[in-house]
Amino acid sequence: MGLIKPGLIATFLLELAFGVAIVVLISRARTGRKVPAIRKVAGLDALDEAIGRATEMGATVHFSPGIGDVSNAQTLAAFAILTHVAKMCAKYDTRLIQTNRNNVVYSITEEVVKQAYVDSGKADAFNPDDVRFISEDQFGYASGVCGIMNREKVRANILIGAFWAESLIFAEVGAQVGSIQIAGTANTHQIPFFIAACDYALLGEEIYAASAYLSREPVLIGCLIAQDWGKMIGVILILVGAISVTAGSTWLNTLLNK
Amino acid sequence: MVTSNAWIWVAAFFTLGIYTFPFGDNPVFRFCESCFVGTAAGYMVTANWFNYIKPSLTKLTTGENYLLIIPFIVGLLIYTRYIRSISWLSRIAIAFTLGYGSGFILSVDFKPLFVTQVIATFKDLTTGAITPIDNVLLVLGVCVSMIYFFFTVEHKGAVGAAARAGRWVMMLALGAAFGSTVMARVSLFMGRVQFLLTDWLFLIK
Amino acid sequence: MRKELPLAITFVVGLIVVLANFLAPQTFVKINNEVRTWFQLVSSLFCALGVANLTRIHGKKVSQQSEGWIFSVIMFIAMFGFMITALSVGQQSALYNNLYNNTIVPLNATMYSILMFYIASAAYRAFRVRSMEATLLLIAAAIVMLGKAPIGEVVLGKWVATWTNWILAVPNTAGMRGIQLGATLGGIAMALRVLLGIERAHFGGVGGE
Amino acid sequence: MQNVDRRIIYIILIVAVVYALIKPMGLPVTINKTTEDAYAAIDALQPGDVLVMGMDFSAGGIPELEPAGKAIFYQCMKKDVKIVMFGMWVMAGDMAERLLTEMAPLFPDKVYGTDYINIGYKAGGAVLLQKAVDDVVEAALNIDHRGNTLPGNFPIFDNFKSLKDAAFWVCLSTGNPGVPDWIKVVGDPLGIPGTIDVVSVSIPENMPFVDSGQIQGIIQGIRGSAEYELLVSRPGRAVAGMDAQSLAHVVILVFIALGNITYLMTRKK
Repeated sequence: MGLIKPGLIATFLLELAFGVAIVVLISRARTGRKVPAIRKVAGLDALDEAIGRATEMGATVHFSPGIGDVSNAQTLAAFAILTHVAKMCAKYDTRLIQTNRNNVVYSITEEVVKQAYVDSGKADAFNPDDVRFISEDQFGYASGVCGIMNREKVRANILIGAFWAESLIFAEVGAQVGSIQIAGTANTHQIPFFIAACDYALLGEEIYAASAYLSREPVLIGCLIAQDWGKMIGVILILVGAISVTAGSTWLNTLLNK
Repeated sequence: MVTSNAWIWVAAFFTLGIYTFPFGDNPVFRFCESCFVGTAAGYMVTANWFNYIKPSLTKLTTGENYLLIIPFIVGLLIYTRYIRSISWLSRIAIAFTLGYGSGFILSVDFKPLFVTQVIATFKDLTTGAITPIDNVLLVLGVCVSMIYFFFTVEHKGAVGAAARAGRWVMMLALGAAFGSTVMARVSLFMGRVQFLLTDWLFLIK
Repeated sequence: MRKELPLAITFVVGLIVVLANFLAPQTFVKINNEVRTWFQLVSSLFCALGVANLTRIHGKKVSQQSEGWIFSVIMFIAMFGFMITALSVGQQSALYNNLYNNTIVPLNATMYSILMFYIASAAYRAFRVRSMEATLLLIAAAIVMLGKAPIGEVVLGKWVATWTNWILAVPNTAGMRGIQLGATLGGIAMALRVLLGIERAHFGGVGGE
Repeated sequence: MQNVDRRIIYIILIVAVVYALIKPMGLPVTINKTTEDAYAAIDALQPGDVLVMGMDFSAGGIPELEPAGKAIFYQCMKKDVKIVMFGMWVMAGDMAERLLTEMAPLFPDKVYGTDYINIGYKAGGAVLLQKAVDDVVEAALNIDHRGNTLPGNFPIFDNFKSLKDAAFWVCLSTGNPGVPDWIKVVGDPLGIPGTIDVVSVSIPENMPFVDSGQIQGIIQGIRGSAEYELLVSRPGRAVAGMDAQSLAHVVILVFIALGNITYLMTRKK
């Protein structure tokens, strides 16, 4: 194995196996062959409930995909959920304000929302001014969103994507204006604030599961299954390794560090 | 005694202006918000210009590195998005950064964030850092937290019990994160109060 | 062409990076070094997108005199004022430093610090002994808060610090590591999808084909 | 008491913090092992060694991170350890300059470019680090934050060509890019020891790296900064703030307790 840098051989092989699993599972899901079902994530029904309530009150729905860029997996998961939310809003004629921090993300969400309205047969109802770029600065974005939540009668607040410190600013201001809030992020340090301040919180990877569940997209489903396998292998490695170390052998440590 | 430095007054005004918001939206906050969004966008341009674009431009024009013409063209393609007929060209700029970004993640993330973390969990189950059962708890804690995130296995029976335990472990972790963040947030506020009391009002040294 | 070219660029650039990092022979390292410089330059050239988008959005507001247009005017003054001043006087001048330290610094730091209020009201509202889960969240948070602030040890004794360290070292490390291991796999999966062109959402339109 | 107006909580908090800052009580601050570990690791450096300081934070991180940054600068200058500062965050250069403005005058015999230097912000995130692993001056695009040409006549670059020549690294971080990038690109592959100074919110997520030995201790937010100030025997703004911290924590805990007592009482009824 002189081809691979020493110290990275085990890493390379494991990663390669994971990659192959992803590709195989995605193509299986695409060709419609049987794949395991994905369990429903709690909080997804709440999405419909929140939009429904905003509709009854004649109020606005706000959606933020977080502040990550397009190379962040969470941002892409947010696009799939945004599609669902935008379709619901189009169906019920509920106003949707979608805010952005990243310029490239902004150009994509604009297309995502527009397409959702077109797909729902409500192309005329799409208002380009309601998909908004606020500021590239993290707290500049936060201050802008706070203003919108106060001024635009937001009663359903959906925050899904990669969030940092602004998470609690959005969630608390949302709670103060009386919104139903559904939030989710895989950024571990921000999850506690969503749990504390929102009505429903998706934990970590649950946002990927939610996007796969809602979109039924073979790419997302295949990936999720491969990730499950990866986690199972992780659990097995940890148990075997811990038992070996307890028995006084570090063979697995050595092997994985090769 | 207050400062006679006009700049400090500006900073104090912005500080107090933003602090009006938790007590209710108002025009003063809105003024500060607009200034914030504006200056931040301006800063983004000037900081990149001085620290990166200008020095690279010098390298290109002095002939030190002619190849830099390629990234200059690719980078500027992003602005074609404002011209409908050729807006697809902006995808090239995005494609380039995404290609680099994803290649980078594939190269450097897996070892330290997965493999090393797995190896670090190979603990001697008979001891612990603070109590003798800590290592057992740590190993089981990591496993049950991961089991909670199995999405293609139904949470029933043993898996269900493990997943529930996983949620409890995570709640402890998230509670700890919340508790330790309180200090961070108070620090931020203190930083501003220290500024107001020290630099503006001269109340403390 | 419009679809294939970007996908091909993503693939080739990503592959160079991967090969340079994993292969023992140094063939790709040199190419990678050049590509790396390009990446930095390309991403810093994106910096004016914010100005462009804000000009488009707020320009429309001002020209239509829609609600709050006067604040858009203020935004323009701040944006171009900062840019023109900074570009003409340079980063080392006293004027630039004053402008930076007394506008952006206080605005950024103060908006950030509003979180103290929100973390207090969120804790007050949410931390109730409603269920097993909520109680665990509350207990861990309360102990860590007491352990972090010096007064906890003064009033309650050394055990608070010991238990804070225990919570951080054992259940916290376990829970965070569990979440992180899964999230890393998610990130890797995503990167691979982008590299292979299976994921195209970033070009607009969700999902694959 | 179940639903106190949030503004009452806000006002009580403001009063508590302002009061404690004006009239500190001087509660003792004990020193955590993780801070001691970080201090000891830096204290073990030899005169002439280079410590690289990643200024990966923005203005919001100043109260928590800057005091420890200053204390480390002080410790290094006393020990004749050289410091190279740069960062992946846009504000990095300005943050370093703030620190130097206050600390440099304390060491009139130490010279910019010989004993310390501020390379400033360069774009690219973790990629910048990777470039600096190969060649620091090239990664800096031959220019420092003050506009000087590099390497110029700065002796600090005589024995410091790349991050491989660093003896130690410290990442002062408020978020991303930050700690994981230093570990991924510098700490793990090059085997150079390092430590981190992070805002309190990032402590829990970084504990696994302390456990795995990938970093030497950790300076935990403002509390860690206060402890570090005490370790270098130079109490400053972080130590001064610890009383205000204590009071604010008590206020929040009291409100949580009140909320729960009334909750339990109404549930009984």
